[in-house]
Amino acid sequence: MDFTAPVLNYALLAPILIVLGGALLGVLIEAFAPRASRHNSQLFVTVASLVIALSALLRVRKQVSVSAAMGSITFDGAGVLFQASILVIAILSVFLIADQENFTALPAAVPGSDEERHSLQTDMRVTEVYPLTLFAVAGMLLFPLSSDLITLFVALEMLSLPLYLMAGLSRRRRLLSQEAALKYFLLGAFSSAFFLFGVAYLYGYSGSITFSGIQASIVGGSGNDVFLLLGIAFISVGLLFKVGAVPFHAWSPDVYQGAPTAITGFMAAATKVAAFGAILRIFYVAFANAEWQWRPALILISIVTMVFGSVVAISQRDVKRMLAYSSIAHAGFLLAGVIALSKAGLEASIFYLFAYGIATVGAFGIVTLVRDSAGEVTDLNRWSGLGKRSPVIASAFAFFLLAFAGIPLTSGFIGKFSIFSAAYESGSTAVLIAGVLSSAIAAFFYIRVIVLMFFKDPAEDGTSVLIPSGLTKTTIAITSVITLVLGVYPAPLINFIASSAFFIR
Amino acid sequence: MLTIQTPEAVMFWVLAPVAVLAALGMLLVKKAVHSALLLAWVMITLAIFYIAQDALFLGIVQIVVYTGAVMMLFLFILMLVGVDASDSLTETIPGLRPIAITAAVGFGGLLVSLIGRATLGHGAVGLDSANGAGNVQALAKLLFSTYVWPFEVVSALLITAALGAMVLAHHQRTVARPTQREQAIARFRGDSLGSAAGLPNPGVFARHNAVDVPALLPDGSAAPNSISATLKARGDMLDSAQFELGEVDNTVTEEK
Amino acid sequence: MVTSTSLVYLIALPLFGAAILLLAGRRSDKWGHLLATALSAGSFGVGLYQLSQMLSRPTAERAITQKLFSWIAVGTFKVDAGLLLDQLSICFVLLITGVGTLIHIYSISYMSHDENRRRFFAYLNLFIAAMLLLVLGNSYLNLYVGWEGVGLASYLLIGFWNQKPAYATASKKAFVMNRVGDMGLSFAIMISFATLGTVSFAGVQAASHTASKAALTAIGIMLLVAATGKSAQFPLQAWLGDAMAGPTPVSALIHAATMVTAGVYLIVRSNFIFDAAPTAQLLVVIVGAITLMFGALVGTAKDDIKKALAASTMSQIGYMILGAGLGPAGYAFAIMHLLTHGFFKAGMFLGAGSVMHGMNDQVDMRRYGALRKFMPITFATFGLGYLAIIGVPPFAGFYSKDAIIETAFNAGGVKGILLGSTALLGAAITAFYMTRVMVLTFTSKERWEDDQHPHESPLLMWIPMAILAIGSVTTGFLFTRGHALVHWLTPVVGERAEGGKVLLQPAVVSGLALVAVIIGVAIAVSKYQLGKVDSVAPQNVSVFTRIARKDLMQDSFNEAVFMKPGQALTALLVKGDDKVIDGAVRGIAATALGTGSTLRRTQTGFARSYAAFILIGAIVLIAAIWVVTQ
Amino acid sequence: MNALTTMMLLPLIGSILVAVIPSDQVLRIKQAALGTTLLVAISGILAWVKFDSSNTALQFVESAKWIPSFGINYAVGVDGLAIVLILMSVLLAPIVVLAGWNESEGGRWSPKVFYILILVLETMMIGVFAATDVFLFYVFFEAMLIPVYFLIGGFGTGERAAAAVKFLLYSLFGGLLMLASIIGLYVISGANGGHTFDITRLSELHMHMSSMTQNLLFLGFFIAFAIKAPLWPLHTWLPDAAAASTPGTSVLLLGVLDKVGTFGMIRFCLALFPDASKTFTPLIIVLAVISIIYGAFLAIGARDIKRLIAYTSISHFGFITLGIFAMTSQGMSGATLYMFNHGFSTAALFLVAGWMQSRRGSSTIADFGGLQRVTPVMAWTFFIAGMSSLALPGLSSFVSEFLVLVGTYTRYPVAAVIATFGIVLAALYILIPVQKALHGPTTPGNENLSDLNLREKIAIAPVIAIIVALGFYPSPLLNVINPASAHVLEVQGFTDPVPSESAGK
Amino acid sequence: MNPYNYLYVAGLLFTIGAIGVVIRRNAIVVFMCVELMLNAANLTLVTFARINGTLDGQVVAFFTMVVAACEVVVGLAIIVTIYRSRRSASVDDASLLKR
Repeated sequence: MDFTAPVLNYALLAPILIVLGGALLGVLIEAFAPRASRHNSQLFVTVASLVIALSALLRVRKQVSVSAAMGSITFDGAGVLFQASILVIAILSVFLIADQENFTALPAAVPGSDEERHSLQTDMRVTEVYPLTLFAVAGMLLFPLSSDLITLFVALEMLSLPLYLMAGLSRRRRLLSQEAALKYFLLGAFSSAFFLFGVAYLYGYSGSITFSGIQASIVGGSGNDVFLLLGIAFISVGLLFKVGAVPFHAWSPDVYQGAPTAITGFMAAATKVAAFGAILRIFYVAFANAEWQWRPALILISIVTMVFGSVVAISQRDVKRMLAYSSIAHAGFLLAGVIALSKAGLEASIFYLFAYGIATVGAFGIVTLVRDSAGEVTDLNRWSGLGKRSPVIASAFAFFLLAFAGIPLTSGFIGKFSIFSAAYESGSTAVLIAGVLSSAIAAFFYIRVIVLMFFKDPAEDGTSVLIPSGLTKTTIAITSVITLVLGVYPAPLINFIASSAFFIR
Repeated sequence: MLTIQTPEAVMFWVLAPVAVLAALGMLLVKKAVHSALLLAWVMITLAIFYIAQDALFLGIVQIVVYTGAVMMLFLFILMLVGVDASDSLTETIPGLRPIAITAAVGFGGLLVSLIGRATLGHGAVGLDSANGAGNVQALAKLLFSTYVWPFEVVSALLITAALGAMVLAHHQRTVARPTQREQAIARFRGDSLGSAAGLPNPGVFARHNAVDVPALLPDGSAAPNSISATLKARGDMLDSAQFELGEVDNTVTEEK
Repeated sequence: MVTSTSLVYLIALPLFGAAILLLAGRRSDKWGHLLATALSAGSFGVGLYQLSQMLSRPTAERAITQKLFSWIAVGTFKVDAGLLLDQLSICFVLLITGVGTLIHIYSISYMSHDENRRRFFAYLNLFIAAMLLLVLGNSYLNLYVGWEGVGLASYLLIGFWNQKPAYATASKKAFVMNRVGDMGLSFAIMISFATLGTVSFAGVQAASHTASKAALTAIGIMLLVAATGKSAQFPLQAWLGDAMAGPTPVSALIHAATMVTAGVYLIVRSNFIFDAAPTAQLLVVIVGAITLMFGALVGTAKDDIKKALAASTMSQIGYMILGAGLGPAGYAFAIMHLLTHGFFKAGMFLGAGSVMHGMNDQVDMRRYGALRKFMPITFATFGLGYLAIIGVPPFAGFYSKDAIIETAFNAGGVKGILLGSTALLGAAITAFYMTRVMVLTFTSKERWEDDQHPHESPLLMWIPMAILAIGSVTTGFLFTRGHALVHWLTPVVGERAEGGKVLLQPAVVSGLALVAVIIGVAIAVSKYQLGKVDSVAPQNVSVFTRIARKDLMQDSFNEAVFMKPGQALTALLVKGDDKVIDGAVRGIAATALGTGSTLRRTQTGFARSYAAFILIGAIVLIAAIWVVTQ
Repeated sequence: MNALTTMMLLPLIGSILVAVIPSDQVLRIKQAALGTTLLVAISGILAWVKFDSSNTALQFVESAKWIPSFGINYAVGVDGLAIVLILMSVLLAPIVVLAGWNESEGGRWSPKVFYILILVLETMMIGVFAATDVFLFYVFFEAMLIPVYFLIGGFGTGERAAAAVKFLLYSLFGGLLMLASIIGLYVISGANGGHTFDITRLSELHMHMSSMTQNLLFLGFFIAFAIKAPLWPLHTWLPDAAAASTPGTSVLLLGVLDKVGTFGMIRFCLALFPDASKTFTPLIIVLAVISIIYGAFLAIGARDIKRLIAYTSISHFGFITLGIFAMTSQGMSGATLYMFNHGFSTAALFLVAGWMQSRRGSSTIADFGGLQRVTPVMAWTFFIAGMSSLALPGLSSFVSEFLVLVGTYTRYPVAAVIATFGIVLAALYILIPVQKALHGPTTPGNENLSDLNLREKIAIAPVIAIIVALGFYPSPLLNVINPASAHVLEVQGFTDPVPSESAGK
Repeated sequence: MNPYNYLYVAGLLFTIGAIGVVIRRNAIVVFMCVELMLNAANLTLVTFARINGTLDGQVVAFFTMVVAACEVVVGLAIIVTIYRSRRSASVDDASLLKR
């Protein structure tokens, strides 16, 4: 029995470990700190651990290693970019999460009960969301770095479980929130099962569960491709579920709507980065040599996703649902980057993910502000005239919508341009055309919201915009500025991405 | 090269159909608890399969953790939700049933057909060499060297699960429970001294002495505070009007 | 060619006047009319000076040019803002400025009660400037500017009293029908540039020697179209009658003496094209012949004095066009008739204005009668013009019209006989309807209402009438003495071919014409002087009269053939734009929305159906695998 | 500093200036806006004076790296065509500000917003004509939609919101098609010597494209421009937008923005895809001729004065397109001159129509009558503008229209002949409203309308002056345009047809 | 006998589990069906481990069990919460979020 002690490169694992440490600290605070101080200390610990993780990450951003954790993760430029994006998005999201109006005071209390009422009156908070968020962030950080199927699976569950939970913690309309959690959980578990089944077949095909082992088998395999393709197909089901690609999208509108808005924003932005990071890595590293087999299917899914998302979004009446369908459409656009299977595609995807994630956090941040006496107002009809009531907030939201629509001088445009050009460069004319057409359709509903906000008179129904708290204000301001700067002068970021966007095997 | 011995084949041909049937049964029985039991049976079968396939450790874990712990958790929750509850199996979502059946046939058929079509380019190797030093030892070596990172990370998952369960289930006390002293002070410093002597017992001066029947005050009216707040909240309080004095039925004489 | 620096003043003076009067607005109400008249007279003075200069030069150097600046130069399309004054243009310059100045003077009095008199004078000056540009431009494109400029001035003046909807409509009609003609001019210029590579008169003339007949014919026909529009020739004649909505001096200047004759100018100016394009030339004479009969027939039925005169104008221009279509033989006579007509018709219009002035703006001749006694000067000047137009020797019309009739007869063959007879018949009818006008207005019994007090017009009005009357008497004689005008114009229009076969001698034609005139006069006199005239037009008249009264159904025709279908087409397109094109756009939007709403139904809210989607997605994927690994 | 960059920066600075002035100091805001636009106009005139018309190369060239990894530069420069259009734009801006002195006040938002939007739009207007980098052009092309959208929707009248949306969606649709083509170009450039958006380098690219590719890419650009310019049948947004906008916005919309379409056809369609341009010329000629006649008929049938003007513009844009694709020096120069002239004659029409509307409270033609008696100056202004619109010789439009017709006739006689019928229809569509609104008896409701005040006279006077002056003396512009249009044709390999009957034959 | 036979069984079990998720309404039963699917995957993994002669498959299966346990905890907590709010464990009753 020759057992060699495993070697872990803690410097490279530091971001994940710091976040996990923060989460554990949070759990301890939950257990021991007095209730009154919990919120602030949790917030502090959360933000601090994210910031420290980010700085730790940036310290090692130039390093490259396939053996950071015994081959379980690959630390490379693309990984750094994914992790950095996730951390930035997470920090901005935490500012939104800090707003107590988002969360129920006592999740265990039955909706409508005296207990719930009382807990609301006593200003209680579920401060557990902070450690849960950190756990999710840790999973997200791990997800795009995973280079074997076990780690990938564990990371998938690690980012999913906290999200399942947090989806059910909404302060208002708790039945909807709990329903969202149930749906998210059941469907998530269902897709995880597919994912695992795919893992099994890939393992069967290659005898290895590492990406490089799979890639080696594809190159030098002697059998036929059935197990490989089954594996790719089932794993794709699991991964595409996470990004909300059609036909694995159905959970996202319901969950986006039901979950607390801050969580929706976090989930929409960060999960997408993490999941696409993983998708990009597995397709670029493990499956690249089998591109002729999976590419047509992915092209089809990409096209269907972008068109479906855009078309259905048109008829939505709820702002969160609309953003959900918009995110489905964006998932389709992002798949174009996967299809590209080139360095340009990778760079474009990373830029797009970051830009989209930032804008998404900002947009949902604004959604949290539009309220009436019963909580958030997400019915679009009641957003009419918002531009009159609070022009700054409405303008910011309009700006984010324009970014989603890909109007020049917003980050969305640069992203759209780069990702479509990468796809087209790799020969996917169909994706380009479908992307352009569905962008046109998508513009329809983004503009409709702008019309509602600016060109319709406000309805006298008590909808108002909350004066944003300092943290929410910070998030909205930062996301707006980033969205603008990335639209006007994206060169530094693009250069940075170009210099470090690569996968190593 | 792996050769499968006859006992294993026999075991397979006996247990595999049973497992599949049990799984099917799980779909078709009405009571959730029956489903759970059938699932437990499938799992045990699988544990046997694992052991037969040189995965001794997994087989044990399957029985202990999966069947033992996880399935028990399921059953526990089923108890909580109501063990007698039985599902109606009639389909309420239009069109789903045919889709489901088509999907069943299609998915299963395609999968089986594809497995049949698959080749690996090598025969089955068998685990004899891999398990050379013992299955558990070999697994341990992998777990603590190659897969140590996911192994560590899984701990975070467990904490998440614990935290999650607590978030959703833990009832934090929203108000401090009043001490006896506080209760006493409250009684005597109240608006009246009516409650100073303690709350009336239910059923007092009433024809019923059940706990859901409020006591009648000397003026003949019902005293709602004589019964448990829980019963009140559930609406299980009986109407006190029928127990007012003076409505004694004299036609019925008590048996002697 | 001799260059000059002073030609531009001819145009600049009246243009300046128009600009001042329009920009200064009401501030210039007091003196505007005087300034305008002075500038018009000044332009006339420059014209006389140019004439004297021209006479002082040898024949070959009489044409002078002035290049102002390069107007449009793109590629080989180079057009200068250049002016050309030659023997042909000087005739027009003097006619325009001379008659124009007289009419300015007349209008000072005629319009004295109109609060917008200044604006009227501004328009008049604008017209003078545009008309001068028309005849002075050295290229077709410069001519085109003047061509449309006079159209604009005509539009403004016809619609001077546009608060009356009918008048506003009349002005619009005039402009639009003119534009149809202008289109012809555009075509001519385009074809000219595309085929000959130039649009200047000199360039086209030079190129016309080598150009193919087809190209020249095309250009010629298009020029004819332009001429029919501006000169109210068949088939674009319908606007002229309505144009009488303008103040009478306008009718005299624009719609009798000058603008409407621009078509004749154009054809004569383009003689080198028509000479080389017999088909186009034939069309010119046909148009001229038809129009002269058309106008004459309409003239017989009109009770409105101005409309009767307008019909007569149309008919007389028909003569000119006819003459111009007869080639080198006729150009000079066409111009001669144009000039004499300018005098006598302007004089008659002014006379008509004078009558209206005295009759409270009554225009219905059936309400006139015996005005001879009340307006002797008007009667005298009008009468001289009358004698000139019907061609009584030795008045001007006799010389000019007979020359055209004679040339027509001598055009050769059947064509000559047909044209000649038509012209002759036209002369007879002219005599008839002009006599009718004369009799109904001046010599028949009084038919006016009691509250009217006919009186003679003031000095400022009758002096121009008198001067024009003198012109009506003398010009014909002057122009024909020693073939003065023919020789004068020869350098421009070319030598007339001498020695051709002559069908009828001049004396014979004159005789025939005189007979025709006498017949016409006799019928008119017997019918109107001796017979009874109703003060209201009788309705139980022959169908021919009714048709003639309706201008030979020209408006009905245009309405049925162009207006109604045009309006229907417009309505159809408006509807189609909304329903079909925009409908398609909206339809796409609605389709997207509808698809969205339909697909939205897939989101049933049941987690199980979502799971089914995932399952189906997975099935599709493995089905694809099943297919590809076959 | 580069003249063009300066011109683009000035309005931006002005807009910041306006932004910092308190909203209640409306007069100060207007003065600042007017001052800025005047300053820009002066610098525009200076640039025009400095422009060396004998040099066919791009002038005032400036280039700076913007997004180097995509080969995107901030590259500006003008040729004779662009400088003329920039001149038009900067001259129109102060006129619009002055003429619409009060139109900013009836809007949904404060006048401040109006002027900020106008100034930002001015920057983009200059940029779109000056850009020599296709990407930069596209950015301006799309981004300028947004201020216009808000100008229509926020300050317009009637169905402004719907019109704004229609405008934006139409334009975005076209823009996205163009984006697809731009991506195509980008990718092809990458395959042939490195990614670039430099117009000069891209114009050499057509040699590397198959004719199919070239045709498709051409269509992407052309449809975008045909929507912008509006060419039948992509025109239906224009009447709605024009009718709903404020007059000033309409002026900028029809006068400047739509020119981007026709300008783009020359600058991009012809330069980048010479072969495809030739292939599609017959089709485009047909569409142009249809536009001319169709627009005229719809103008005749229009009941609303602003819609009428919009339809006349459709007709005029038909002429411009016809001139461009006639591929003769007369057509090309005429079309460019037409763009300039149309800017001013339409400006005059819209401004007067706007004044009529603001006085009468209606823009229906039938509501007016006899204005010549009541408001002679306004009536005259309208009349002169109308005369220019119907291309009366002596006014500016005539020169350009005739050049287009002559130029077209030499190559496409049939098209020219049909187009010429447009001049008869033009007489109708101008004289009908003139008759109905200005002539005839003064109808009830119009008796007390006030005539133009001094400010309005000052605003309209330069427009009228330019219309008249250029009618008689277009050389200052033609001298600048001619070498440039000759250069375009030379690059295209076209020479003017030789006169068929010329003596030299 | 061929070890592939285990794969067939696993495939069938997975299919049955997947169908169960679609047709059963009790959230707990649905979740049990998911567990069945996971078990099927595990069986596949174990079988492949045997076929390939490496233990990685078994390690994956082991992780799966751990992960599944965590999932069960979270999942059942969610189901209980829903049940307490709605007095029903039917997934069909939780269908307020739609369209």
